[in-house]
Amino acid sequence: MSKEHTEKRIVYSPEGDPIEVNPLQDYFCEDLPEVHKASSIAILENFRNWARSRSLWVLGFGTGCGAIEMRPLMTPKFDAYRYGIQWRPTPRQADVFVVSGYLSVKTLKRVIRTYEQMQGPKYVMALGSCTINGGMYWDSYNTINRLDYYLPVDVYVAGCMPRPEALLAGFDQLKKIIREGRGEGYNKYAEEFAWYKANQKKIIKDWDMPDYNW
Amino acid sequence: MKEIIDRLQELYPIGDFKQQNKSLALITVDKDKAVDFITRLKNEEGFLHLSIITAVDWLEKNKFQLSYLINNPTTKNSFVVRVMIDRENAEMFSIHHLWEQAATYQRELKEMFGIDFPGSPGVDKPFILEGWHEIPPYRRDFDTKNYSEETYFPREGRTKNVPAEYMKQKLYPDE
Amino acid sequence: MVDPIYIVAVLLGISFSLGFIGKKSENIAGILSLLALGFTTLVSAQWFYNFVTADIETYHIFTTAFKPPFSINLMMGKEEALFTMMINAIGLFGGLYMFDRLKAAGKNSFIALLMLIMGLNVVVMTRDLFNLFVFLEISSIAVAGLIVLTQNTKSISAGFKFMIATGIISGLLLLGIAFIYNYAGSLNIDHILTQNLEAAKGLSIAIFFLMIAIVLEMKPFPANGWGLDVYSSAESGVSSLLSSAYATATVFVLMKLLPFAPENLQFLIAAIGIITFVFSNLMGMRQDNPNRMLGYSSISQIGLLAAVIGISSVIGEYTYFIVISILISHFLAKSGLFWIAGIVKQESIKNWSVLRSNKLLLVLFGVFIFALTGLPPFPGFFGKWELVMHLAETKNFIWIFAVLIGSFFEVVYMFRWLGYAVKNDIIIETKLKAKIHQIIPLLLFAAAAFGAGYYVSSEHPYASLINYLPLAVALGFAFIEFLPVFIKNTLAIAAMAAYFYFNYESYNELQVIFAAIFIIGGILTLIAGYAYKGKRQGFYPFALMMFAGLIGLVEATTTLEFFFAWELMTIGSYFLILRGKKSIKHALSYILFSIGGAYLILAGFGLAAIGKPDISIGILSNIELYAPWIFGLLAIGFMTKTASIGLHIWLPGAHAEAEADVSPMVSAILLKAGVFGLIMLFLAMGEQFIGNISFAYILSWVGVITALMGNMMAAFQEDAKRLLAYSSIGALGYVLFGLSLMSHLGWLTAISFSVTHFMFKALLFLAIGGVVWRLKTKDMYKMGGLIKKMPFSFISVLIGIIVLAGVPPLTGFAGKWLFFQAVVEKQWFLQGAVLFFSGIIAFLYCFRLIHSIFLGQPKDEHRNVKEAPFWILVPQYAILMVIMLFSMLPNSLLKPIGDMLMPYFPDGAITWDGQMATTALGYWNGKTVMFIVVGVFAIVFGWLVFMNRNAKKVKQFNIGYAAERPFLPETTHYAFNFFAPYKKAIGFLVAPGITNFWHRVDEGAHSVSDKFTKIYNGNAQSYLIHIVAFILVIYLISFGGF
Amino acid sequence: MDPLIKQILFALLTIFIVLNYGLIVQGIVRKIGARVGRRYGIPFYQPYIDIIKNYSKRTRISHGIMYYIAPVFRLTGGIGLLLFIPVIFGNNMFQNFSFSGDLLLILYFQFFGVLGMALGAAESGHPNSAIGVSRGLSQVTAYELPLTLGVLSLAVQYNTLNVSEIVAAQQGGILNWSFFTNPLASIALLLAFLAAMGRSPFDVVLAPQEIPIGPPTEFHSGFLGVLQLNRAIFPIAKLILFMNLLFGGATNWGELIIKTFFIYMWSVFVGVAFPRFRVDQSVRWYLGVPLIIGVAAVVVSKFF
Repeated sequence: MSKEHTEKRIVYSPEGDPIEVNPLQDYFCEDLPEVHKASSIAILENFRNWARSRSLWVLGFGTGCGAIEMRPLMTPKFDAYRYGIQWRPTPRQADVFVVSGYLSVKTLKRVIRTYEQMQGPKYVMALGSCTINGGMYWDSYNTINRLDYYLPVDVYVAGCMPRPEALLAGFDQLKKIIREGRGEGYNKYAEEFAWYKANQKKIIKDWDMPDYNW
Repeated sequence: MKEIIDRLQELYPIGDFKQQNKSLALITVDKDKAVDFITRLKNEEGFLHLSIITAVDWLEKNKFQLSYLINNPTTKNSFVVRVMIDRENAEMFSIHHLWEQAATYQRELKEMFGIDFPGSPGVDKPFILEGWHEIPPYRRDFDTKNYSEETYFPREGRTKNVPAEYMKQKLYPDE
Repeated sequence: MVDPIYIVAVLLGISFSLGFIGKKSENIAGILSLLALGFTTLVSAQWFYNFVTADIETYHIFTTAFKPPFSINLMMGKEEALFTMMINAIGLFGGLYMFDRLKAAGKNSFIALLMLIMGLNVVVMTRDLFNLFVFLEISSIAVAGLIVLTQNTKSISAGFKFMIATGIISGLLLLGIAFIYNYAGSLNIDHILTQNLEAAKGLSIAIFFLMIAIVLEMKPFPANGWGLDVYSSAESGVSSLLSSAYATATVFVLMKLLPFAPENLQFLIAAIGIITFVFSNLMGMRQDNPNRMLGYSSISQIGLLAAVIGISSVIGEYTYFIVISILISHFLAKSGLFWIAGIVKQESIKNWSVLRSNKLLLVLFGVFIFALTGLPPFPGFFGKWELVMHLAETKNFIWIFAVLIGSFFEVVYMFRWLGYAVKNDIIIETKLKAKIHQIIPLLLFAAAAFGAGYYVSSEHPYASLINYLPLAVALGFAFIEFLPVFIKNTLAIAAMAAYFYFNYESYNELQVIFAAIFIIGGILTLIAGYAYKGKRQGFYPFALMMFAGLIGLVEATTTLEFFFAWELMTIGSYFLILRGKKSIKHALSYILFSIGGAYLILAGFGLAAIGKPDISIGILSNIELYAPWIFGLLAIGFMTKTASIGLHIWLPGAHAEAEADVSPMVSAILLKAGVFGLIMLFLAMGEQFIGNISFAYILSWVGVITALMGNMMAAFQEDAKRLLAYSSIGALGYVLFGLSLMSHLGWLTAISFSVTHFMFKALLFLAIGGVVWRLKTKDMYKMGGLIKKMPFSFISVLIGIIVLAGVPPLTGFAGKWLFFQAVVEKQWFLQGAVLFFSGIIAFLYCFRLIHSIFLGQPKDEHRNVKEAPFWILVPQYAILMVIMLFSMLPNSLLKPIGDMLMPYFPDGAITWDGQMATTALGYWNGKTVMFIVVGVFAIVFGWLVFMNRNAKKVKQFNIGYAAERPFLPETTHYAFNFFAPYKKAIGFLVAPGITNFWHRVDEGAHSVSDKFTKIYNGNAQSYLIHIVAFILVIYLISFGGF
Repeated sequence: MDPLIKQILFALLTIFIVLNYGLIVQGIVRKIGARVGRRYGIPFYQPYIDIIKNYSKRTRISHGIMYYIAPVFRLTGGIGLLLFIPVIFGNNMFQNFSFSGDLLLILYFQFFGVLGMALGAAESGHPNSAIGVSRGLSQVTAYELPLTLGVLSLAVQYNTLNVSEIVAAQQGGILNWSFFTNPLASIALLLAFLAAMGRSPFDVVLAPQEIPIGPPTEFHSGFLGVLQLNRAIFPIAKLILFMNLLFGGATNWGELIIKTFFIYMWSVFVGVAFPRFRVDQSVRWYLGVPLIIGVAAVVVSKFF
């Protein structure tokens, strides 16, 4: 979008005093993410992980061509609901971010923002070769090659494109990971935040958002 | 098609006429006369529709070729009007006053090839790319593979195979 | 005592001696003349004083040795003393006012002034017809001389027209006198009256000529174009002489000669007078030039007096009282206004904003306008009251209508003028400077207006009961305007608190409830006044005047006291409303609706008093005649104040534009005056029927539609205070409905809701007022996210809207619960359902109010705003505590009201068991509801805090925004046209039909007025034709030609 | 035992039963929907897992104090509503706290949670929340009119506003139910009930695809968990109210579950069959046929 909205500007209070507005600082929380330890009570954490694995709310955000493969999951033929998988329209309420296919730099920016707005524990599932190594867009000037340099990926589903069965298998894998307590991708993101941010900032040249989008 | 060109030959220096097929012809016009010519095609010959404006990078000739594909919806004939412009400080007259949508194509050309269209609305605004600071990516002197490797962390160990042979080997290793 | 002949002698002597004074010594001439006039004023004043105090005998002066009818004689009675005093006073002070103007014109102008006054003195005192004619001639020539003081074409042509017209009049007069002499053989009035006039054939023609001449002198409509030209082109001082002195004398002549006229001619004169009154005022509405407007007003007032004198045989002994009180008001006010117009010198009333540069003149201007329009405490008020009472007593209803409609027209243009002066935007740089000799007469006349008001009321049998103490306190504040706000506010609060403390024991329960709303509510809103800095001039006198009126309403024992208080409250609140921004239009519509309503009330009281020995409020409860009419008139009158649908258009603007602490005063408190009136009316008169339909049934629908429309319009407002104003309309619809139920529960609902409405509306208006104070805008969509900046105001608004919406557990639910029980009991289901529906619509605007202002996205401009001023918060939190108390213990509010209603509605009361209320239909326990809700809330809250203890605080744009980010708070705050889909569905219901209706009425009145004004084309010939045609028509009417 | 403490314990028991019933019935309804669509569908206990999952979330953010306590308002509204309704007829203990107010308290207390929630949603600063609230409130005004008329008609019929007495009057056979004795009022009430349940065709308030689920769009983790609890309790409370008004109440829990389940099915079936209304459409619809039926109900019960 146009740049003037992110630059500093002066507004005037009702009394006519000037107020300087610095959009990035003033509108957005600037804090960085923290690591959240799992509960030390094993049985409690196991129970929670069971619930997490049985209730995967997926964010309805199709980034690339793979989005078309996600829709059949909800049809009678595949019926992902029976595994506790359902779509949510807002990142605040979603647990799983399915990155469905190639990511241009422009889309990556939105993906990062949305991922950061989700509440932890949160999981990333990457679809197709494009997210693994760039796929057929490996030498494009505008498409990323490896998603795991920008976001902590929990599960990759290979293929170009993977079919819904593969996706279901991916979800199954994700469940296993969560159940075993290894679904801590978001903590990894917080731990290695500087590295992720550096990678992100390397390709997103006009960085016009706070470092972490709460 | 030929008749039109014959008629207009006297008024405009038209070179390289080539009838591609029954309803499509390619012609080349000088940069200075191009807008005039297109205007005439639109106003008097019934070529009311602008299908696309695109560009070709003739790196070796140090030229850009702009192609205007215009169409006459009654006769269903189309012309590709080709204009060669210099590659250095590439600049072309805008035709957004003939077709409003031309401005969008021109904006794209500016971003992707660096061809300027002074006066075209919003031509300097970014079109698809956000924060692009390199040379325009569709120019042939921009090495996209190199750029990608330098920028996007290529995955080590990625190999290339010919798909047919690879699959044959994979599925029928004995043969 | 000085012989009155010296009045004539001194004036004549001085004016002759002025001829001997050297040409250069105008100063001496002027001072001599003023001294002479001062002397004559003193003489007549002394006579008047003695007549009043000592009740001495009428004094006769015989000019020769012969007794009348063989000589000319003068008479000095009480009336003569009063009239000559007025004439001499206007001569003295008018001369003083015009002193430098007259001096510049030369000493002859002083002679003209003295001759005029002398002539008028004799006209008043003489008992001889021919003498009357001679001195009338002398006066009119002197007037003509004064008119041409201003040497320009307009005034010279006006003087010429005046001479022509008075020439014709003199001719007629002389003709009449000659005929009378022929038939009666005498010129002495008393002597002629002793003869049997009927017997003398042909005498009727003579008397017709005599009377028509006098009537023409009074400039009857439409034969008065010449008079208007004189008023609009002559010097203001001269106009004042003409209007006050000359017209006063003419009125006296009419009174003197009236016994000549047979009954039918008297009525004809009265009819001419009333037509003149109505039409002159109608045309006055169209005027832009102040002098011409005052001319119309003068003519109309004299017309009214002619009408009163004409029907004196009907009115009886009170004619004198009415004439004098109206005349004195007119006399003082009109001279004052003419003089001020002379100082201001603006051709258009729109430019009178220049008056603001001189505060003293502005105050005087206001006093004179009020005196002129017959508002209390000026004498005209009592005159109008008595007039209407007597017209009603004799069942002259058309006359009442004419008097009131004419007065209303006058109010329209006078208050428009006042509004322009106080508030118009046109800024003229010049600073008005009045010379001291111009100010003194003005001050004295203004003081005299008050004095006369007091005198007249002391003469009146019931007016003397009026409690002037609150009004006096309010006016007293006018003298301490130089003090800072803090002191004045403290004094005002102390005064009101003391008044309540010393008086509340004498009230009955109903009075206590309303006195509490009025006084304690008033004190609460006054506390917010501490937030103001500086002097806040012009606030306290009017605020206290309003409260004085409200107290008067509660205390009133007679209809006159009630009406007096009603008008007083209207005046005070008018000025409070006028103080707001962009208020000029709204204040005008407020005063028009209020005065229109007041006139209906007056008419209602008039009808009620028919055949009753006194005018105590109690007469309303045993009315035999016209009961539905009285009920209707009074109910509509009160409903203008409660802003019922159709009569509501004044309210939104008036309340929305007012200041932060005035809005709650007028919205939460003042509206209850109408409720009090309705309660009084219902209690006294019970149910009334038109045919088979009960008035209460009609009013219930009026209330329902008011509630629905008020709430619905509130939902579509963008302006926060306008929203609350419309909400008040809706709430008052509830009250009206409750009252119309005519049952215990209905009244309990209405009265308790009145109290609750006072609390939450004061709370909301104060809180929003505080927000507007800081943000300097009233548009809600320009606000947003203020909860973090103004948490205290937020809590106020939150509690306020919960009470407003009637959601349990707060006290607002009591109203809804009671109301539902009452509806089911009465079985008015359709009304009940619509009212419930409108209650739900209240949710819409409640949410909008709190969301658009306090929630959502904060705006950049408001980052540094502070919490509302401390003193605006104080009353809010006082109210909040009371709300919480009533919510916890509902019977502390409802039980006393229920007990109070027991004598009136013994059936269907609520049974109380602790806090448990039970009716025939249902039950409700406010206390347990409160405990359960608070308990559950606390537990759930504890659970949530336990779960979410480490929630991260984020900033305003940290929202999931479809992977994008918001850019500006303005485009992210969803507040403008908030209920767009709702408007699409049922917005057609709130099309501004009623506003358009009133606009059309306004336009219609003005265009009619325009049509009539066209007959005055400024041409002397056509004026002549008017006069001749007028005489002809009157002749034909009186002699049966038609 | 102190009667008050006993009463509180029974109230907790009621809440517990209703909460579980609400969650299970939610799961079953979704399962039925799936089976109608020839899917296998979720396990019936899925709502439990979702709630536990939401409480297991480790991070949460807050937009401000009103945002923070909005779910509290909402759940208090739901629980309070339940506690003010006499649940089981003839059982003193399961009358809960219905002694503190009659039908009117119940009708008005519905809005307690709604308004609190609306305030919290508004404080999140999300325009979609505000749009959702605007739609929700508009729709509420529309369906309240037939609802009120229906209630008034019943109040006339039974000459009381006491819910227990209304239930008592319906005892003694199916034909004594208001549904049969006052069919017009019942139709008006059941039509209003559709929007009160917020299912299709009156679910434009949430509209997931358009204004991502409207008012609660910013709520998550524990906040959402509390809202989900309310979503289990609040509809059941409303169902119990309608059961009491129209279908003779219940004398034991089994009867209650059967009756409320079938009433719930009414809104489910309508929801499956009809697509979504826009707000102005639903407002106009409610001011049409249901309003006329409501007026007719009142007129009939007043004059016959």
